[in-house]
Amino acid sequence: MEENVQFDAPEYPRVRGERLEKLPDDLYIPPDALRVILEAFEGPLDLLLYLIRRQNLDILDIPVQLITEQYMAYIDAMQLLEIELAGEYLLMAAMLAEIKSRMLLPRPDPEEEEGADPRAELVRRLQEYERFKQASENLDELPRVGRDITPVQIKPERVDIDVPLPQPELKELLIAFRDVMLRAELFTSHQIQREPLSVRARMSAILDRLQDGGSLPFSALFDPKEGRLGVVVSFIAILELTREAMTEIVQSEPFAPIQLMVARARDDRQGSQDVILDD
Amino acid sequence: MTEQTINESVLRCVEALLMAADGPLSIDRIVGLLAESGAPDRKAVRVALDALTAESEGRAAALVEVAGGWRYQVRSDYAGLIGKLWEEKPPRLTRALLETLALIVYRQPISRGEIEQVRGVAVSSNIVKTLLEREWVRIVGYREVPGRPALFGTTRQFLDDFNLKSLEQLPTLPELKDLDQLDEAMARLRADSGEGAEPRPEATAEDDLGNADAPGDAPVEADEPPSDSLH
Amino acid sequence: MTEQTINESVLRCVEALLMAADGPLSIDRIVGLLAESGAPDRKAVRVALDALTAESEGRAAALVEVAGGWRYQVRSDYAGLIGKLWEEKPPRLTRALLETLALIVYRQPISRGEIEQVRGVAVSSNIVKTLLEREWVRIVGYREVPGRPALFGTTRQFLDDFNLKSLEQLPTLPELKDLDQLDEAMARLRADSGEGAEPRPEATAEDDLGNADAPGDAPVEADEPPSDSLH
Repeated sequence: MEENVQFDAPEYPRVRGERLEKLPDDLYIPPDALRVILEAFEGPLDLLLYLIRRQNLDILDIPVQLITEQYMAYIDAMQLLEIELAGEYLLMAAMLAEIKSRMLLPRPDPEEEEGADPRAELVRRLQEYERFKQASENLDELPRVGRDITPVQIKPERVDIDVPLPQPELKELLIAFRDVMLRAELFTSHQIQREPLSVRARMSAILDRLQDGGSLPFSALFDPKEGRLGVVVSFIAILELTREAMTEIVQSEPFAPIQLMVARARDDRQGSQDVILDD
Repeated sequence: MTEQTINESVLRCVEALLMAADGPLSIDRIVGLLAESGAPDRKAVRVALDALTAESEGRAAALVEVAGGWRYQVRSDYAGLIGKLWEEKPPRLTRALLETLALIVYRQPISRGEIEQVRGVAVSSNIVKTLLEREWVRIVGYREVPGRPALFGTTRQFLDDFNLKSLEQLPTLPELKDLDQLDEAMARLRADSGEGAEPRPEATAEDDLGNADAPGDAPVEADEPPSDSLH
Repeated sequence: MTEQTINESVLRCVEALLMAADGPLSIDRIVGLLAESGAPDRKAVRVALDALTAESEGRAAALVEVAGGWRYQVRSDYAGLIGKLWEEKPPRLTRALLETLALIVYRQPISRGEIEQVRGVAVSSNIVKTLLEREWVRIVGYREVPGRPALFGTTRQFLDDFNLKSLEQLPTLPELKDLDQLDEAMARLRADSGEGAEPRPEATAEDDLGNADAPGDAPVEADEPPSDSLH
């Protein structure tokens, strides 16, 4: 994400059209770090809590006006940085603005007021959120299997058992693959995406057939019944096998039948071996 | 080791089972497995477990009891060292996931909508899926309102993975500042802004938060765990 | 325990590593892992191993030296007992094994070195052995490069055990990327295996290719990243 941050060195955010020469006093954050910090909030309540904490205030004593202004400054900064702004932030901004406007306008008659004081609602929500935020931190501090605790599982020297061994769910297997690929960031590799499973499977199948006799006529590797696609899959598989030094394509003389054989490291073939490796 | 009733053979059988098992074993399960090996009863197994616990003191692996039963585990003192065995660091849990989990833990059974109300943001499907896949939470029922939202609760696997015997062992949910204090604060706020209305904090109960709030103020242990979660 | 040069802290660190490892550890590896924990040399580790071996006498798990190094193993006296344990609830296959198998499935024919490259960790011999024993994978050839590494591919047994007619039924990479799409692919798979009830292990080439046509060769639309990362 860093590369998207385009801060021409001392370019400060603009808030409500005015260039911010100075970031808000409570905001001791270098501008280029702002984006990272803003993205770290878990939502508008989290951001509000952060603003309150920065001033060392009890939630119960929030000065709504001040907090509203700071919140709006953050929202503006987020928009300036083109951080995708979730609707929740805007909703909270609207709520704060409403609270502020109600405070500025004298209430004509308290009896008429039917809704709750919106500040009470805000305070409740903040308090409630804070409890669970704290609870989630407590939870994270508990010793956890996989991070702090390693259950012991000692392999038995021998097991007397005549029932089938564990059978993983296919989904488990797929999730495992997904995770390892995500970790290896291989999903971005075009090479893998160009190789559909059918080619990889065909590669195994061809290698397997070759294991019996060591070599097969090229033409025997194609089954016309498979149609055009089948022929293409076989052909790509053969090329890939050869490229990966698993097989060799051999023709003893011009126009002689082409043979596919298991690659062998033979001295008299050293030359072609090198060519394959260079690929 | 000191009790004279310890049967060394039973002791070693229990140890072998616990060492080979890939998860915690309950006393009942151990009794069942040993049915043909001298058929010890629950009490004998209990005695063996106590002896093994004593024996494990000072060693790298401790015998501990969690919700699912007993297991040997390498003491957390060695977590850093053991981390070096694996190239990959265990993934950190994101704050979003932890907050969602905390809400399910302390407010179960809870719907996704209720989680969203408290957190103030949408709960992503991936978080719910991750929690379900890790088997830390499960759907314990549905709320009979339009849409029939699923209700989530924690599992025994959650307790096992967090090294707990029961939900009661969790740190208590941080207190909500009491309502009197809130009233006071609101009165102060009003005075500050020149308003002279009586505090009416309870009026908030009518909004959607009231829903999520009500059960939460009750002590955690009041939450009846899902049927197979405990013991 | 009797040698006076035994360093108790090193001893317990070695014990912790051996208890946590999922395969044998060589002395060199242990020395390497302990490099920051008092940096014992080979001799010190050797002394610790001897002490631990002595300590394990009479207990259910023995410390033994095998080809790949040292490991704890539950004594064969308990083979029957553990058999019963596994009959009830077979151990889960480890993550490492599943990942290795998954890579063989999707990237076959693949060498151990290539698996290690992708996973970023060494593939233990135990894992390969287990996969070969279960007849889920087999050696389909060798790569003619120095060392002639074996190439692994999947077997018909694998397809049968995972209830697949052909590899082409597996979700494609783009489908795997997105959990929602993965669920859809799984549903499709279940529907597929539901209608083709009778097993057709000797599926003809037409079958294979018919399937290959659909998901395998479908245009890859990988540009859309998942909206949210896992956890």
